[in-house]
Amino acid sequence: MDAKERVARRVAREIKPGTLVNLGIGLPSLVANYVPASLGVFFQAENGVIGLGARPPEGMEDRHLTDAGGGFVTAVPGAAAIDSAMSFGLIRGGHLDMTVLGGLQVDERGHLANWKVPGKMVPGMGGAMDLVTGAARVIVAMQHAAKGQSKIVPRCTLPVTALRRVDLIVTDLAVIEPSEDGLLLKERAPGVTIAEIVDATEAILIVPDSVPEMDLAGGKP
Amino acid sequence: MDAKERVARRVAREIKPGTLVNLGIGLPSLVANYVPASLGVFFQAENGVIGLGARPPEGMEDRHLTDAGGGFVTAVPGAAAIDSAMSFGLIRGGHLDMTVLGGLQVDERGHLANWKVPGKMVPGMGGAMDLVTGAARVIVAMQHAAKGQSKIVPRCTLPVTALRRVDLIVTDLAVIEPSEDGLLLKERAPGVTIAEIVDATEAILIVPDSVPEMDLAGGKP
Amino acid sequence: MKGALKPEAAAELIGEGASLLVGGFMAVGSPERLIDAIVARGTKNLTIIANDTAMPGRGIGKLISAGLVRHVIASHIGLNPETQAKMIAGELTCELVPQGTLVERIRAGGVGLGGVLTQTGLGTEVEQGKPTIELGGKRWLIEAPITADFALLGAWQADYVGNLNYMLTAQNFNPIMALAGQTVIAEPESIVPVGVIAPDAVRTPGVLVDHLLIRAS
Amino acid sequence: MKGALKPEAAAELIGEGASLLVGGFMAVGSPERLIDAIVARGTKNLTIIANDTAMPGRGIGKLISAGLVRHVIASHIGLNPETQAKMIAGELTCELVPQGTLVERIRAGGVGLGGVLTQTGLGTEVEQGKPTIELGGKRWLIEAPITADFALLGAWQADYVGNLNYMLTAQNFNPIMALAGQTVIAEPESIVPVGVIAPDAVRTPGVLVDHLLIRAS
Repeated sequence: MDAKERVARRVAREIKPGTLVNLGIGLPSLVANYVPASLGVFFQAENGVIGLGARPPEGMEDRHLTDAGGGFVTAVPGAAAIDSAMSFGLIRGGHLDMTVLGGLQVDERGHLANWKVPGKMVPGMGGAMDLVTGAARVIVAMQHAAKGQSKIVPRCTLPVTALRRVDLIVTDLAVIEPSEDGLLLKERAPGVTIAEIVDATEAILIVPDSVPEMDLAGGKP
Repeated sequence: MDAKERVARRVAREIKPGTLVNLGIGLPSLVANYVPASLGVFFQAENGVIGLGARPPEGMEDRHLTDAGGGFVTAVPGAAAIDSAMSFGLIRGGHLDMTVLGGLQVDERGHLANWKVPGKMVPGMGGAMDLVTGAARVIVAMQHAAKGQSKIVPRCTLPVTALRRVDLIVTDLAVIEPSEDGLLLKERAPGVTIAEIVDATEAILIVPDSVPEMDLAGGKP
Repeated sequence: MKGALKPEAAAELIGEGASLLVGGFMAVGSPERLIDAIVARGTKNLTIIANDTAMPGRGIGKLISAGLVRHVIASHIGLNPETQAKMIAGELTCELVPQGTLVERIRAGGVGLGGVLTQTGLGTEVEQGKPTIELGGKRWLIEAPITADFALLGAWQADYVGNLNYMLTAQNFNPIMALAGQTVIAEPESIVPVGVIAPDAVRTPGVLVDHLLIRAS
Repeated sequence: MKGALKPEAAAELIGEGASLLVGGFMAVGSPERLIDAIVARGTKNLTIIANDTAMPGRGIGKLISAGLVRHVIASHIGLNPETQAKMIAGELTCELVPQGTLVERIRAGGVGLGGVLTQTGLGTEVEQGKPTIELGGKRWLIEAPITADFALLGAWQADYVGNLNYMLTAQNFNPIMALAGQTVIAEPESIVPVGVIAPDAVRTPGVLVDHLLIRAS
């Protein structure tokens, strides 16, 4: 099981039956693979569909049905097509139960930076600021470090995406819960020690007596 | 031709081809009778239809299709059903080319009062304030006087509907155009003299040298 | 969507003093069976937010006649003489709101906006006591968002996951109110299998709907 | 609705320096033939307001590649490296707006509201230079309405009076932009007789549409 699969499987455990969930492009989009259909979850693509499905069969792609990354998708039975105002009305109005987003940095305040690297990458925030501000629950799914640098930092050096404290960080090494007191280490990846996590984390972690291993079974069926 | 028909026929002359028009309940709703179908006008009922048609054939009324007064209507070919947010978005956003409303008073500033008689009639403003504020053109269609009292007054004594100066007043006696300088007498009803109009009007009227008779042929075909 | 409820069970969810957004325009598009169940249960001190209070014997008019309503927020009450009589008698209070402002305030509440900036009502009684702001060289009235404990909707079709559509002018406030109720209960005229309402025909996504009323027997 | 225009005739309506709302999300739902006609005509100094600038060779990307765009208002330009390169080279300027704020600003412009009160962007670079207001115990960013000289829409069907509907995610910004263009030009995939699009299937009423693009030959 590679690092990304581990993260996706663990995030899938957070998804509750019958909820509305938005998955960011990249790593977060893999989460859908581990959510059983029996859960009755609807995935939203913010470009305008509730009930996003898997990739279409080869040769059956429709250019009127894509996800927020522009890739061909399908729609599940019971899907609804919506315009951008309704789509972000759902997000901003608190109707979206969960969003799973990638991250460049998360800091000890729980602030996420994921939209800009000044001077290097200025793609625009797309829907990220609305998602982090409005979703009932925000989960950051990312690699613990990039190019040897911890992505969990004392204070974001990159521009933040919102003032809102994210609810959970899931990485290939650990599950961390930002709280009023700081970053609480909740779980570790199988075979990874607390010391290894602390060592790989630039931010201060609050380490409780017991840190269980992640459950990687995927979404609860 | 009774007084109401005279007003309705004259207002119909104001309606331009291919426009979107909202007619208030009561006298204003009669205007539709004098607008030829060839004009391609769409009538809006603010409760949610663009393309309001005449009364349905007996026994074919549908309880899902009524006008803003709650009466059964039809929809013309090319009609669109819209929700209240879109309906008032069209009104407030300047997409409504004309509204024709009844009036209790209009004053020398061109301010309309048509929603409340304190202590007597407190029905609520419904869509009137939005219509007067937002429509591209506002025409007041009413009797010149009620119970012997002029409805065209120096200053509204009843609560006004909006700060916006209405564009035209059409009564059974006269056509009057509110302007920055005051109320300009534009036309008189057939057989009615200027003196009679001035006499029946509590407000000061600006009377030009020539005041032609109203054209009561109805909408231009 | 949690499933279909009998009208009595739906009415039981609604406690005394609850605030209810109720769809419909002069009772067209109002959830009549749900309203009947509330009347039967006699839930008092309700706040009703709706375009109007219909007329005696129809839609919201039945709640008014039964004396269950303490406060009304509406654009028009003129066609229900009982509402006016009870207001004059001090049995209920009434906030009158321009219709376009009302729907936009409900939308703002539903989509997480802080208020509505409109020119409707400026210089009239509607402005009294409200903040205004100068933006873009114009003055705007700031109107507050509206949400409620419940949204009670009348719909045309629902499918098994709660997707709704509406019929002609029975649509009116319903799809906007679906956004702004803490709990959303929809009374459709028919309930159809998933797929019968095509994605582009859905006007209210099922994710907004908590309960459907079971089919009329 | 004034009738159907050839793409060249539609492009001629658009003068140098015009502002264009362009529907589409990564070119899905964008009016491609209309864009091709603008590129062929070479109308310069355009301001483009859209969710994104697509990618080279598709949708708005073709306007960018042709060097016709002076200013972009968008939520995302990351998948079009030419937009970023031209921005760095100083050939165009770019205002980045959160996607939900962008669509709501366009809606506000289209429906006559004075601005948008949102929490999105508070405490970020997006807040800089903008007014905020305290309402209901929370702080809100005041974002300005957006309108433009033209709205260029991609639609699925149009009928002879200009009523439009859309297909799945090709809908996106199109119905909102239809409200906010001084002149609205729609490029439907097919044009059908009046009545083929039922009243409840209309997403953009024809009264908002000034011109249709004639059918593709």
